[in-house]
Parts: sequence; C-alpha cells; structure tokens
Amino acid sequence: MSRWQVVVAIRLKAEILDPAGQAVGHVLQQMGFDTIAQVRLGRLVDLEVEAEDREQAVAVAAEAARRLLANPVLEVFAVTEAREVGGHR
Amino acid sequence: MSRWQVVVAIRLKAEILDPAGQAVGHVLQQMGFDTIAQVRLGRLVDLEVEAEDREQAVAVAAEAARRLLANPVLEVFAVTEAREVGGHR
Amino acid sequence: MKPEEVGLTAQEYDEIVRQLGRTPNDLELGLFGALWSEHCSYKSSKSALALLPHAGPAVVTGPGGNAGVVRLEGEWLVAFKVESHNHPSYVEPVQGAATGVGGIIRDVVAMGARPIALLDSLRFGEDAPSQRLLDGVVEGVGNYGNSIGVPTVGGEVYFAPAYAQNPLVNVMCVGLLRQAHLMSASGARVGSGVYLIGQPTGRDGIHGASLLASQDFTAEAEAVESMRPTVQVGDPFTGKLLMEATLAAIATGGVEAAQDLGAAGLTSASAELAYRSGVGMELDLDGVPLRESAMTPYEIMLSETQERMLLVVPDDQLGAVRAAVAHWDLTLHRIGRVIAPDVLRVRWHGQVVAELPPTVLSGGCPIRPLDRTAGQEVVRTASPAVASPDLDEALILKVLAHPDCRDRAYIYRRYDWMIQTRTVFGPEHDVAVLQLRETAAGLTLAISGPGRWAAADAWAGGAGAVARAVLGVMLQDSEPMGMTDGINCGNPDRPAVYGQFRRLVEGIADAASAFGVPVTGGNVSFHNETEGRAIWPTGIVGVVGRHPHPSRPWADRVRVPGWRLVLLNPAPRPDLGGSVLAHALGQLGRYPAPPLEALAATYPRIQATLRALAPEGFAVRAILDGGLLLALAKLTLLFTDVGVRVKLSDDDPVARLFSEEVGQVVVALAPDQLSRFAQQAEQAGVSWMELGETVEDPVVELAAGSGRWRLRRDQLRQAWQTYVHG
Amino acid sequence: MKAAVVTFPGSNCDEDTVIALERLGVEPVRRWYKDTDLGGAEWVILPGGFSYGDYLRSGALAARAPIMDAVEQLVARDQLHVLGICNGFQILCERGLLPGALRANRDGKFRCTWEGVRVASAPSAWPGFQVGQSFRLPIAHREGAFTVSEQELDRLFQEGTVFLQYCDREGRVVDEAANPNGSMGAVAGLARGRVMGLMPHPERAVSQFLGSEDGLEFLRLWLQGR
Ligand SMILES: Nc1ncnc2c1ncn2[C@@H]1O[C@H](COP(=O)(O)OP(=O)(O)O)[C@@H](O)[C@H]1O
Ligand SMILES: [Mg+2]
Repeated sequence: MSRWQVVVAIRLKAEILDPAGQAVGHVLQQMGFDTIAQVRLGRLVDLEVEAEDREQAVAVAAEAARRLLANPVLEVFAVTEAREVGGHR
Repeated sequence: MSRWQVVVAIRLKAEILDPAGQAVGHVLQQMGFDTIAQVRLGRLVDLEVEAEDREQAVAVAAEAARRLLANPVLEVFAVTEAREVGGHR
Repeated sequence: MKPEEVGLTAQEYDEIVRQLGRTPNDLELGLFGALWSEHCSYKSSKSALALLPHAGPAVVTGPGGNAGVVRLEGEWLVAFKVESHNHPSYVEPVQGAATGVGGIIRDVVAMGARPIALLDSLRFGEDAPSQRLLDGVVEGVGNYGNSIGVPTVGGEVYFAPAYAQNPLVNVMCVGLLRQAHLMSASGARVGSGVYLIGQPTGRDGIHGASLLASQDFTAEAEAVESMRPTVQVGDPFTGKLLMEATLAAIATGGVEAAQDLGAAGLTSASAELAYRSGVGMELDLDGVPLRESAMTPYEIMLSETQERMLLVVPDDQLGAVRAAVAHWDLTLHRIGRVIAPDVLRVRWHGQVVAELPPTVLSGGCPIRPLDRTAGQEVVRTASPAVASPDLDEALILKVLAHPDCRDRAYIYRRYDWMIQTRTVFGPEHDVAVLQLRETAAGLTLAISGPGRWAAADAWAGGAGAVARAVLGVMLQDSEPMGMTDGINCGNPDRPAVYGQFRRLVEGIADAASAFGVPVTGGNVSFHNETEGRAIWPTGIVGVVGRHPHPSRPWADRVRVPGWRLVLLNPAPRPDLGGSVLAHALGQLGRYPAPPLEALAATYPRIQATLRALAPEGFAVRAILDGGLLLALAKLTLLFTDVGVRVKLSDDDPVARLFSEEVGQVVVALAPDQLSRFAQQAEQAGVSWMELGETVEDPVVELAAGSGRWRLRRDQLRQAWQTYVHG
Repeated sequence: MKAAVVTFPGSNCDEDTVIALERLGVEPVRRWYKDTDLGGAEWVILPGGFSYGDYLRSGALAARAPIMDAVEQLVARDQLHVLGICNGFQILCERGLLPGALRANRDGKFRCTWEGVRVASAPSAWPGFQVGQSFRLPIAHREGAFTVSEQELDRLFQEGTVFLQYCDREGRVVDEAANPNGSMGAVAGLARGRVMGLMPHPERAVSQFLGSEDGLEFLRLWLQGR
C-alpha cells in the first residue's frame, strides 16, 4: 500500500446554466478584462488515498465522485491527476 | 487572436482549516471509503480567453485569478491548462 | 525571545520578573504577552469601566463572566453580551465577521444558555473598498448565524470616512437558560478533570488577539498581508455541534465550569478559569488533539482555532457528560486537572514547560489608573452650530437616501431573522420583539450607538446611545433589565483618544445610572486607527427588556387615514448637531448633550401615557436617524398605504424635521383617543405638540409658515431604497 | 397517526417543525440521522437547516445518512408520506427521491423574505391542495434555485410534478418579478407519488403575530394525504 494524492475535477454539464459563472464573468468585464468571453465555475476535490497502485487510487476516487462528490443531475467529473506521495508500507 | 480555454485551479492554503473537506471526508468514511485519508475542497474556474498565444492567455487568466477569482488571504491558485479552441481571426 | 516580540514593554517585563521572582522562559513570556495584551488584560480600560453601574433588581451575573445574566421570569434567565471583531474583519471580512459571531455565541453558550438572537452593529467607510468590506461582513455574519440557526433579529449600520480603514463589526448575542443550568466562571473544583471539545487545534490565529487587536494598522498592503497568518476560519457546522454538545453536557448537571476558547486560546481559557475559581491547573498538552503535526507548546497554548470549548468535569460525572458530547459526534479530550496551588503547570512530552501562577498571569497586569485630565482639550473644542439650510424636496430626499438612513433590507434579507419562530418584530423595526414559548414574558432588544453623536463630544454620544436604546425598549411597553456595551476607539496611548474613551464610558455610565439600567458586561476594542487617523469614538449599547405582551406588540405603523399625529416630549429648541442631515451637509456640528435627569423622569411618563390608551388605538415611534421626518415616513407610507399631512409652527422647520435629539416620540392616535391622550399627558406632565394627521393619499404634505411641500410615495421610496454613495 | 421529524447534526428547523405539528394536534416522533428506522411512522418531515454543514452541495452529505436508507425503502413500498422543507427538499433531490437539483440563488446570496407560492398542479396523494390555491410563506436559503435540463423541466410540468411555483401578491406566476431565487420555471416545490419537497418554510408561518398562519394550513393539508 502507498499513499496517493488524487485530484477530481467536477464541472457543470454543458447544457446547465451557470448563473454564478455569468456573474463572475460580468464582474471581470467591468474590471476591464474584455478578452474573457466566458466563465464557468467548477469544483476541485483533493483526495489522499491509500492504494496498491495508481489504477486502484484512481478507481477509488472515481467511485467516491460517482457516489458522493458529483451530482449526476448537473455535473460531470474527471479524475485528472494521481501522484504517489507516500512510501510503501 | 484566437480563443483559448484556460483552467484555473484554486485551493485553500495548506495551513487554513477546511471544514468542508473535513465534513466530506467524514461522510466518505461513513460510506465505507476507509482508504480515503484526507479530503480538501477547492475551486475550478474555466475561462474562455481571446489571446494572441498561449502565454498571453495564461497571463490574462492569472491576472484575473490574482485580482478577483482567488482570495489571497486564504487561497493559492495555479493556471493548470490552456488549450486553443477557436481558430485565428 | 524579547519582550517586544510578544507585545510587552520593558516595564511590563520588569513587573513580570518582580511578581514571579525569576525570569520567565520563552514559552512563559509568550503566555504573558497574550494575557497582558490590551485585548485580554483590559489594562487601559479597566479603571474607566469601573465607573459603570452593575447592580439592578434583575441582575444575576454582572461583568466578569463570559456574558451578563438577568432574570426574566421565574427560573428563566437571559444571558447576553456584545463582542467586537473589527481587526479580523478588515483583514478578511467574511471569515472575520463569521468568527466574531461564532465567538459571541460561544460566550453565551458557556454561561449555559441557548442562543436565541443576534444583533449586529456595523460601521464602514463611504468609499468603494468599504462597500466590498460591507458585502463580505454581511456575508460572514449571515453565514455563521444562518447556519447555526440563531436568528439575526436586528442591528444597525452607519457610514463615515473615519471608518474607511477601520470598519467596526460588533455583534450581540442573547441566550435563554434555566437557573439550574447557569454556569459560573468560578465553579472549578480541585480534583476535577479539564477537557477540551470541538475542533482539533491548528496553527491558526496565533497571537491574533494580542497582536492583531492590540496594534494600529498601517496603510501599507504588506502590513495587512503580514497579519494574514492570524486569520481564522469559522466552521458553523462544528460550531453547531459544539453548541449542542456543550448545552447537552451542562444539562446533565455534571459540568462545573465551561469556558470558550477565544482570544489567546487555551492560555486565556485555562488561566482565567483557574484565576476566577481560585484554583490552579495542570495541563498536559499531549492530550490536546492537533490538526497539524509538530506543533510547539507555544503554538498549542496560543492557537486561536475556533469552535473549541473547555469543560471542567469531576470524575464521577464523566460518564454522563461523555455520552452527551458523543451524541453530537464530538469527543471529550482530557487535557489536565484542577489542582489546589496557585499555579498553571503546562506539561509537554513529559516535561514541565511552563509554570506560572494564574493570579499573576490573569490578575497581575498593571492597570492604568483612570486619567481624568487626558483629552480635556477634546471636550473643550467648540464645534460650530449647524445652520439650517432652506427646506426643499431635494433636501428631504437627500436625507432619506443617505446611507445612514436608507432601507436596510439589502442587509437583513441576507440574515435568517425568523428561525426559532420567536421573532414578532424583526430587523424592519426599530427594536426587536421576541415571543418565548418558555415564559409568558417576551424580550425587547435594542442596539444603538451612532458615531455621529459621539464624534465631537464622546460623552454626549455615549449617553445618547443609552438614552436611545432604553427609550426603544420602553416604547414597547417593556422594562429594561440590563445592558451590554461595546466600546470602540483608537489608540489609547494617545491622550486625545484616551480622553474620548473616558468620556464615552462616562457618558454610558452616567446614563446607565440615570435610567437605573445596570451594565452586565461588554467589550472594549482599541487601536481602531490607521496611520494616526482614529475612528469616531463609538459606544454601542445593547439593552434587553422584559416585554409583558410580546404577541401583541405596540404598533409602529398606521394603516388608516384620519389618525392624529402628535410629537411627545418635543425638543424645545431642536438642534441639528450630529444628525444625518448635518452629516449629509458635511458640517456635523456637535450632538446636544442629552438631559439625562429630565429624560429619566420623562420616559416612565411617556410609557404611562401610552399604556392608558386603547392598545389598538395608537402607533408609536421614537425619533431616530433622519429625525421627525423619517419617523413620520416610517410610521406611514414607507410601510403602509396611508400618507401624512403635517403643519409645523416652528420658526425653523428644518431643525424640527431633522433634529435627532433623543427622547422625542411620534404618536399616531385614532381620533377617539386624542382627548384621552391629552388628558393622560397632562396628568403625567409630558409636553406634546400637534403635528397633523394621516391621509388617504400616500404622500407627505408639509406646511410651515408660508411654505408648502409635497412628496409622493414613489419619490420617497425610491430615494430610501436606491442607494448611491457620495 | 404517527409523524416523524428527522434531525441531522446541522438541522436547525427541527424544533420549529415539531412545535408546528404539535399545534396541529400531532405528537411527532423524533428521529436522529443515525437511526435506521422511522420508529413506525408513516409520515416524515425532513426539516430545514444545514444538515451536514452543506459543504459539498446542500443536502448532499445528509442524503447518504443511514436514516435516508429507511426513508427510501418505505417510499419504495408506498408506506410513507414524505415532506422535505428547504434543506429537506435539497436532501430529497440529492437522494434522487425527487428530480432536479437546488443550486445557488441567482445573486449567489442568502435570502430571507416572505414570498407567495401557488399550487401549480394538485398532487395526487394530497387531495386537499387545489390548483391556484396560494400561500404566503417565508423562504430562507442560499441554494434554492431549482435546476434541471430544459426538456426535463417540460416533462415535470406535463407530469404534474411541479407542485408549487413562486407567485406575486395577486397569485400570478410572473417569472422574473416574483421569482426570488432564479428557480427554473419559478419552481418552489415538487411532489411525486408520496414525496413532497419545497423551499419555503410552512413551519414558520404558524401565527398571525409571526406574519402569517398560512403555514399551519399548509401542514394541515399535508397531513391529510392519502
Ligand atoms: N465595555 C465594557 N463594559 C462592561 N463590561 C465589560 C466591558 N468590556 C469588557 N467587560 C467585561 O470584562 C470581561 C472580560 O471581557 P472579554 O475579555 O471581552 O471577554 P471574552 O474573554 O469573553 O472576550 C467580561 O466579563 C466583560 O463583560
Ligand atoms: Mg469569553
């Protein structure tokens, strides 16, 4: 077993409206960021997982995302990173 | 000018308490995810930026993060991705 | 380590060595730095606070505990206190305000009381950055209060450039408890265990109180940046568990003492508890649950991690208390025990790392004697009288639209003010009225302290704040039981600021004595100054009253035309000093000193006059910010469908309309009540003048001398509800 | 009749809900989120609050609590009438017992105001509610904007799942003006089978001096479900 740092990225489905992102985009426009055309907000979950290997670490994170971290009605998720951080035990 | 999809990842500073992450970790434990040792929640901002090149796209995103998207008291940010999505104009 | 690194002066260090009879080690010096800081020791303020009257028929516990306590009815008591979180809110508004709310809630819980209401008193500058601070602070107050389920039932907010880099965030919490659950700060007995519950201790906020709140700000961004490690994050969810667990533990009857961990964390909580109980304490830091590895004893002792509480429990009660805490998913961690000798002994990894007498730590800090000469020049500074401008519609709209007057719905909409279903009068009203299921009597809560009134004469501001809050409570047919005060000033080492502070306290003390309302606790916040520019001295007064019929509050609105309008206790020569109008004109002047003796005699007479009327036959409002004109507008068309027609016989109608002299009251009377009113007022010896009547049209019609003015409701509402700075 | 009120660690409207039920002559059974059954109750209210701190998404963590397994089983067997109020509604959606999700309000801010709501379709399990009937009830939430895909929303209206919509003082549904939080379709509450959820707080509107008695009437009609 070793320790893995796994990152889950959760985003709104493309067809779901993101008023909070729009509001941020609006403020950015007002602040003069006129090259920023669109803003969408998502969530990032950093997990520390004990696993045999990368594959297992990713699988556990994906399972956690499927069952709790992401809401399937609105969101999609992806495991974007898995780094070994702790030695074998 | 072309269109870039830029991702900004915003995380709590390591020394800042993350009650939200704690609560999520607690529930994951209860759900039987006993190999998940720690959970920290962050934010993800997807920006669509008009820019000459990748470098400029990243710079604009970083500037937006510095001035608005991230709270420097509590958070750190990183531009993690910049992909060209729209053709030149 | 050097004394100045922990905020101590050379003299204070010498005093420590003298009292200890030895030099302290670095850890011990750090503990002194925290407990002898202004924030924890009250070294500059204590002698002035001694002027405040503490005794009254309802008082159960005065200052000294975590919150004051008064008796409401039978076995039911009310605990309440105001606390400031000014500096943290400037550094990080959302978390600063949230942790302020969490802190005052825990103070009330530590008395054994269930929090049932919050009131917030806020001050900001008028510039754009201040707007962002306001938004963050409101977010933070709401976040914590809404989540933990305590309604924010009232509050106040004022704006002036003097607060631009020193916003004020004072929050008052009110809790209800049974006598049997009252916790005493002096309850710890030798042999009992000392336990910590709540959030694991991390490196947050080390020296937050002693350094952050005990120093002035400099304008440089880096200075604020460097204070950032002291920012704490509020966790209302754990706060809720901690509140429930603590109350459940106390309800078992097995808790001897409870103390929240606030400023200076474990050091302050343990030393204060030992000191007040006249005992010593042994702490074993290895028992403290930590969030981060490799924390030093210094960090563990001074961490200001939020959502923690210290409980003292004798061994034979442990089972019941442990179970009560465990129900709320928290764990009781044993971190020490109560001992007889006067010593706070701190062990870590099996070694004694600090050993100090609580009497020296908590009771030894030299107190600055009351200085009656400092700041006399402030008192003598003459401020020019405010000259009345010409009356026109624009002037009226200007006052209505002023940030100190305008509709506060944009703030209180973001607070849950109805949870717990007790709120009969919420933040839309001048005072809050709560109906309680536990007692027939209800509560009337008022909070008040305009800095405008204290800017030129702190005494007048302090006295005025008390006079105003007491009147608000009495106009709800209620009896003031006690008050709490939050004193906010600049750097007390400057004689002028110290003078303001002393005059402010004297004003509060004189008024509290005149009205016979005891001060049962409060808070002092100094160093609200940046680059030598101090805030206006600001004394915030919270009054708690007993309401005999809370489900039938005295009305503060009129819904029918044809009611007569009268002004009770009118100022003989109304003065515009300190008013919103004066503030808006940029020539504040000086708020007239309230005639305390006369007001103290008149308030009960006003109450008696109103009591004699048919309860459905009148509506009443005090004259507050914006003067008579705003009181009339709020009585009618800003909230109901009727308007007012008013005829003034004054030579100076502007002063009559906008003066904020305290003690004046507007009453609307059903036509059949007028003669009874006149007779009662005469009998009671209260002066009054006729103003006019309510009318069907939603307009304000004014006549004075040969002048006529008329404003429609949409004009007034638009001004009042649309807000533009500057 | 046996009605239960569930308390999650961060529930804060549970007490108000119990009191409201008592005023209607019902002595509620209190259940704790770790309980694995409802104590024989055939009626249950999931009250408002911040069930689990609501840190990930409102209701997300509470939806995975043991008591929700019991709720789901009884719902599947048609043996339970469920009412989710505010956070309780969020929990029902997160659990999949009601469709859609509740996201941050349009302006991202918490909002505590009195609002009008109108019955959009009569729920089959509750014959007391009539289409067009309106109530004045408080809302108090940050995440109350009902969200689904456009097609799903149409379907919910067609099926009669949309039970309550926000309305103005005259009882008219006017999307922008009388929609306090940006809910799609001005949806304030849903009912499907014997599961009902709404953002407003009927338990707070239980006497004139608190602002309205409409909530008492609402709960009375809920208790008349069949
Ligand atoms: N302005 C004041 N008026 C009356 N009592 C005060 C005032 N300021 C502080 N006190 C009292 O001094 C004691 C210590 O206050 P404080 O250190 O603020 O308490 P805490 O440690 O809970 O923050 C309390 O009992 C408080 O009520
Ligand atoms: Mg305290």
